[in-house]
Amino acid sequence: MIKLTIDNRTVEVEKGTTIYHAAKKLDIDIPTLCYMNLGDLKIEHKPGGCRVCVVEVEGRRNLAPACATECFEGMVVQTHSIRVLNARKTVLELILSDHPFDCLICAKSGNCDLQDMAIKMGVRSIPYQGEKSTYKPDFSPAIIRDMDKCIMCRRCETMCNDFQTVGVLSGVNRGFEAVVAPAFERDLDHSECTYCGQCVAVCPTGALTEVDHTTQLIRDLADPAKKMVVQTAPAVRAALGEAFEMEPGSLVTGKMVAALRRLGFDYVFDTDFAADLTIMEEGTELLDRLTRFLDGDKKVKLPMLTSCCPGWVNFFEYHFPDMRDIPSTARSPQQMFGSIAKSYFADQINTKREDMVVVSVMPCVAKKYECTREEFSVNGNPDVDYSISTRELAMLIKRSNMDFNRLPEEDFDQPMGESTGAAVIFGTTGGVIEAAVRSAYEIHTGKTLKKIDFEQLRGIDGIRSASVDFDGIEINIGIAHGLGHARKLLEDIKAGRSDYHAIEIMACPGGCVGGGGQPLHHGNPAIIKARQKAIYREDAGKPIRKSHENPAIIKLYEDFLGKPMSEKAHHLLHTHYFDKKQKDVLLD
Amino acid sequence: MKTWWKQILEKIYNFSSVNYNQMGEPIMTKIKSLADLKKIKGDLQSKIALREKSDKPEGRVIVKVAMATCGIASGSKDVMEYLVDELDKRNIDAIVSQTGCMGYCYAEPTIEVTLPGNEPVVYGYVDLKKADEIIEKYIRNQELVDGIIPVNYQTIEKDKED
Amino acid sequence: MTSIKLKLKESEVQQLREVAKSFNNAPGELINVLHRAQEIFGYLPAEVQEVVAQELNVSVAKVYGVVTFYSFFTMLPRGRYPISVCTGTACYVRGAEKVLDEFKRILKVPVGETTADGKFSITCLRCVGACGLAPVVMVGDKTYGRVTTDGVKDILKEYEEAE
Amino acid sequence: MHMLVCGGTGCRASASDMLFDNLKKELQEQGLQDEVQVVTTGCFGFCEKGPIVKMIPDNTFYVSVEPGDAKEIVAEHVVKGRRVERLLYVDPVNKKQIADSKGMGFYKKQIRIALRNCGLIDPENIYEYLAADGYEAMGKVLTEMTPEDAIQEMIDSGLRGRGGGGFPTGVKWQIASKVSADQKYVVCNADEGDPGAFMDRSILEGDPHSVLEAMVINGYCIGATNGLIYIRAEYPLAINRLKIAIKQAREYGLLGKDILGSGFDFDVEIRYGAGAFVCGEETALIHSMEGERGEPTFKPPFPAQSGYLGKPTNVNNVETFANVPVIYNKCAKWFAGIGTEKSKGTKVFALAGKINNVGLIEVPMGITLREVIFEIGGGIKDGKKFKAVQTGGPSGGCLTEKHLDTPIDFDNLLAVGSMMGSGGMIVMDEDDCMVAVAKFYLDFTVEESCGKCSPCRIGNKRLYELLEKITKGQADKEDLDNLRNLCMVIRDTSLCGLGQTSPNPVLSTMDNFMAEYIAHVEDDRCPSGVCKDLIRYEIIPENCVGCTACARNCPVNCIAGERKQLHTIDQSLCIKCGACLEKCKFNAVAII
Repeated sequence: MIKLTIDNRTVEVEKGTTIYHAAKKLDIDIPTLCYMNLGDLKIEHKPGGCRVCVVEVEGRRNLAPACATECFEGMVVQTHSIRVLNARKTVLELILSDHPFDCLICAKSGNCDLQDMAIKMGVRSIPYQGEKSTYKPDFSPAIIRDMDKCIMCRRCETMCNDFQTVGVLSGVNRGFEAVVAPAFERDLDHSECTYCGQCVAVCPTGALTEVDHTTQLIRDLADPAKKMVVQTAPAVRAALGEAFEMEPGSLVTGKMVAALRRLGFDYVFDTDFAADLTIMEEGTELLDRLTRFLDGDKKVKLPMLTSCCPGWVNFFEYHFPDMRDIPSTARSPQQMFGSIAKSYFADQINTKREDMVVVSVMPCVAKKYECTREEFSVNGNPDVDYSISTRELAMLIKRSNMDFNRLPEEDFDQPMGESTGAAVIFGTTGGVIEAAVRSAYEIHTGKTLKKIDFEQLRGIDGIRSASVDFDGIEINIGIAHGLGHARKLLEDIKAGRSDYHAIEIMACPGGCVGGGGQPLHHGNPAIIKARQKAIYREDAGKPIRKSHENPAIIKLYEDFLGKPMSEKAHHLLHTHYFDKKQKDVLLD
Repeated sequence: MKTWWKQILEKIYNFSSVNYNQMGEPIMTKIKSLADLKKIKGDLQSKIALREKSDKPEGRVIVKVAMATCGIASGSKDVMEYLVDELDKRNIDAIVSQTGCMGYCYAEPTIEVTLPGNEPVVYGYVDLKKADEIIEKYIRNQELVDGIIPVNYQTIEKDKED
Repeated sequence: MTSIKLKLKESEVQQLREVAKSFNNAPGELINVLHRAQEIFGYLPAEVQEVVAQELNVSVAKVYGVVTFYSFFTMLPRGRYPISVCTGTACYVRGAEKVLDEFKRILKVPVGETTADGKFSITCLRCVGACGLAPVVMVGDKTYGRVTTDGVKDILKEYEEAE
Repeated sequence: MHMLVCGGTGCRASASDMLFDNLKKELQEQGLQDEVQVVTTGCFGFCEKGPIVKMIPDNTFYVSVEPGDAKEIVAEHVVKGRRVERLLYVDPVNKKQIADSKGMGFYKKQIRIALRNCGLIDPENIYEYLAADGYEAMGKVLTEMTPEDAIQEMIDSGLRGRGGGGFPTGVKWQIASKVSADQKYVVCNADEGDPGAFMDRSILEGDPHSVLEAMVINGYCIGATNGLIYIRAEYPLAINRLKIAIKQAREYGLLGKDILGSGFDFDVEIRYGAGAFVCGEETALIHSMEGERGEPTFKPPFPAQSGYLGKPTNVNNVETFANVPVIYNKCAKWFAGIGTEKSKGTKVFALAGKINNVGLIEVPMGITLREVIFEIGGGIKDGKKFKAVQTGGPSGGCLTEKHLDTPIDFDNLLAVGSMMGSGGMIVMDEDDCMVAVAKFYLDFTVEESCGKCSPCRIGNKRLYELLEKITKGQADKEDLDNLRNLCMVIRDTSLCGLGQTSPNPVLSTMDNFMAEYIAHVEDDRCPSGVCKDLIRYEIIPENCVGCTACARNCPVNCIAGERKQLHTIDQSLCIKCGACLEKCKFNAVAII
């Protein structure tokens, strides 16, 4: 242990601790714009670049960055001496001198680390005026890059390269011209971007934001000719409350439904319904592949990989196109929902699909892209018209003058609001595979599970594995969240080192609870874990906790689809994947 | 450069242990110990002393051309080639070799001429005309010509033990 | 930065592959590979960077990030006679700026660009270490020392006549 | 007999031409013109005592010789063989007259250690290096010393890194030697980026083997078997000579397996830089060698603990390495006997700018700027007045008249607001505007900043913009305060050495030439007549003869006037290129 003094108070820390963390122990919050530590998720970003966290260390010539400087015995630190405050404020003024002053109309206003810092430091004027960096804004189907607002914290680069291993973003140019950009400063939709949105989730300013669909939504809601249908993903209910000053991990399912109804949706449904449907299809596919594999069919490929995460789908289409026959062909819950809503349900309410608008509320920005994929439309009419993020929903609720906290708890509409606990846990890493195991086990063995909770599949480690006894047959299950972890599993499969039968993959840390469309965690990993807990709480409280027992789903098959993997199901609920790897350089 | 290399080696060292391959490059033998190294050094030093004497008792003329970037940029390569050719043509027994920067960047190209029994003299701003003058006046007749650069440094003394 | 669209020939792609292979396709050799690639093509168009990325198994964004970091690498083809004016300190205090201005004035192109006929391009470089000859100008591999504004015309003439 | 008359600019300014003519005339009168030859030479580098006459072969050295002294020299020295005592150099210390130039302290001002072989041996010929004690130090260390002893010797020598930081080399080696690792690396930093410094290039071009030899020694000391030389791609000749040297050393078994039968293996590879000044910083250099953007990272961990590929790595500069073999050949005590208390040995400087003897010099630490500039460098070009000397490149500061007698070493330069840096020394005269000079350096820093940390990325840009405002006469006094505050903050908060030192050119010029800043800000005037926006060219009617030279050379045709008539400049069109001033032979164009 090391003893040091910070702001005249003594603290004892372990060797290797930085000043930043030592100060935290004394409840001294040293401001920073670039440092990010996502604890259990094993993501630490420590470039020492913003220089806002500088402190004075006795005996040192210059100021020290608290985030990177390790404590030593007898160290004497001042975190708010005149020298420090002046330097910190000047550095901030410099950053602001190269930043647009359009705070009032910025998408991040009120939720911006840079803005908060300017308020905290009491910046009232910018003495250093000069050239500002300007870049062409980049509008992709999911993410908007406005690099004029980039402060070079480079958190996005770490997420994109180190955590996701997608490698779309890199620091380019140098000096004043330095910025984070895709190759050749092309737009994101000309890159291999998976739209996972983790860059958006960690951006401290308005440089990276999601594409906004709220204006479109308000316009559609006001159109009496349109039947408005909304679906909400499981992870949304575990995070939406944060936008209304509730504790992280508050479950707001009922209030959310009430709010959506008040916004003017005709039908407030649940994506969970489609998640149960996904389990029916994907679970059946898994059992089918497993049985054939165990029977010695050499054509069957295992492990089977889940396919509900659009960021993940993009990832293997770009990086492992030759393995695109391994993932399940089942569409994601969002798309299954859209497909059923605009066929089965549209028939029920006698509405043409053109007159129905299906909106999804997702913890995700990649979903915005997913619903624009051509294969998910009929005659140019998309199954899901557009997707808004949890953040956008919160904004809409505020804009509509509702006091969210005082809204009553209401129930989803029927039939597509009916769901089970198995569907809810889709919102966290390990949830999809747990839901699949619950159903697959019972369907395969014909026995009822004694214990529904598969604790061995839960947790927060990047790669987890477990074996489940299917009545004498050991099924090996792998779980990865974060595309970097997924890459490792894929490389193992490619090299023939993998003995998994099924693998669940989610692109975002913690799964959808940590999605790119969720309220910003501002670098606090405890928030993601709290949401995860809330999800399991919701599951535990559900009367039905196995997808195949969902009565609305049973009815759907009876009335409409026939049975899982039927031709109709295949047509409406399954898909195929593309090789998006950049073709070899143009040849003559 | 290859021919120079060979020419210089043959002319300077006449080294019994050096054999040449078909490309005219010397075939090296590895030095196996410190004692070996010292022996070779002694050998080389006496050979250098010898080659500077040539077969004349008073010795040979030695010309070094500073061939670093600034020298070459100012034309020292042409000067060196000129000196090699002309000294040969004019039947002057001399060794011309290249060396690094002498430090007189302002006066490139620079060459150092050592006449037998004399202190080395450095000439600056040596173009072909100057080179010709140096050959004719200084090397042939020991007449100093304009453009001398006074040497103004000392080198480290040789170790006394050696 | 924009780059000129270029279609690579199969043989050129093969050449790049061999370069990468000679460095064991190791990501750590990126800069060495780029040096060789620039020697071959004269510059580093996007397509070349894409092949390099593929061969070394690094992201194209990273290759581009490296290319744009180092001033030695260029994505624009240079003129047939690339003019580099040294703007190191020694040259600066001996009038390099005036020499540079003179080149710009006569060729009517700014620094970093190539004349319309593709003949000359102007770049600045930082000290070639020939400070004794300041101000220094390089055209291709040839170094000109003690250049004056009057001398600029003569240098250009040498190359005008070469064609 | 020969008489060498200094024809350098300094001596010429004190009428050495006339002296030359007089000497010739006197010899002719005596009929000795065929026996005694009078020759003009380049600058002796002793302009303060010019004009200088040196007699050959007896090496008599006459100083401050006036044209009128010709008669006496010929009559006494040439005819009678007696020295003219009153013209001899008087040693400033013991007040004794010194006749033979070899005995003059002046010749001892330069000691060549790092440059010992440069200009003496053929760098492409290993034999010449071997004959000059080459690889003997390596042999001695590898076969007769333990790594611990060898490191101790290095520590005792007091050698400090010559790349700029001045960290004790032996200590650096010791740190790396104490970290246990399966692999370690020795890196030679040859990415010389300081504009105006070229000693590393010269050493590699003139004596590449000395660097290889030192790298093997370094490797043996810390237990590394791999060496990497990171060299600027803009140095083709140095690269070529290095390659030749590596090949030769391998062929002789001086690199490779079991060197000199010691059982120690070591080999060297070349890596190329690609034009980024910041890669002189060791962490940035290491990232660059790993194929990454050359962005520095926070230290600690130091490269000696975790460097190239995460392994302990010693990064030393070319000049540092060039000193190493000599230290083992001659012993640490000998080396420590040269220089000052805390800075041992010599330092190579690249003298450039408005100085007569532009070139490389190597002087013992502790020499004064005055000795370097006026005695070795031969004084200011064209007889102008000395104004400032910039040391340490973009990281250094501008020193003035009052610093001329400060002994040069690492700590003294730091104390007066400059830096040793890699040894660039740019001399400026009265025609240089110090605000413009500061702006020049900031322009460099802005271009070379890697952009990783905010103060350097944005701060230096703003510094540059403030300086631009000043040179355009658009700044007010508040800007000067902001300028200073910004300098302090950039220095205090930047991530690496580049940013931490980038304000030095501004701070030192503000400290030493505040009046110039004030003149720009308050009077909208550039006292040196450099800043284009604050000057105008005008024709002085009294001097103009109407020769039309200015009008003919004006690139924008803004000068009007008939032949033999007074010319005038149209200020609205003038681009202030100064061509008219250069061309006018009648002093009729002036900067106002």
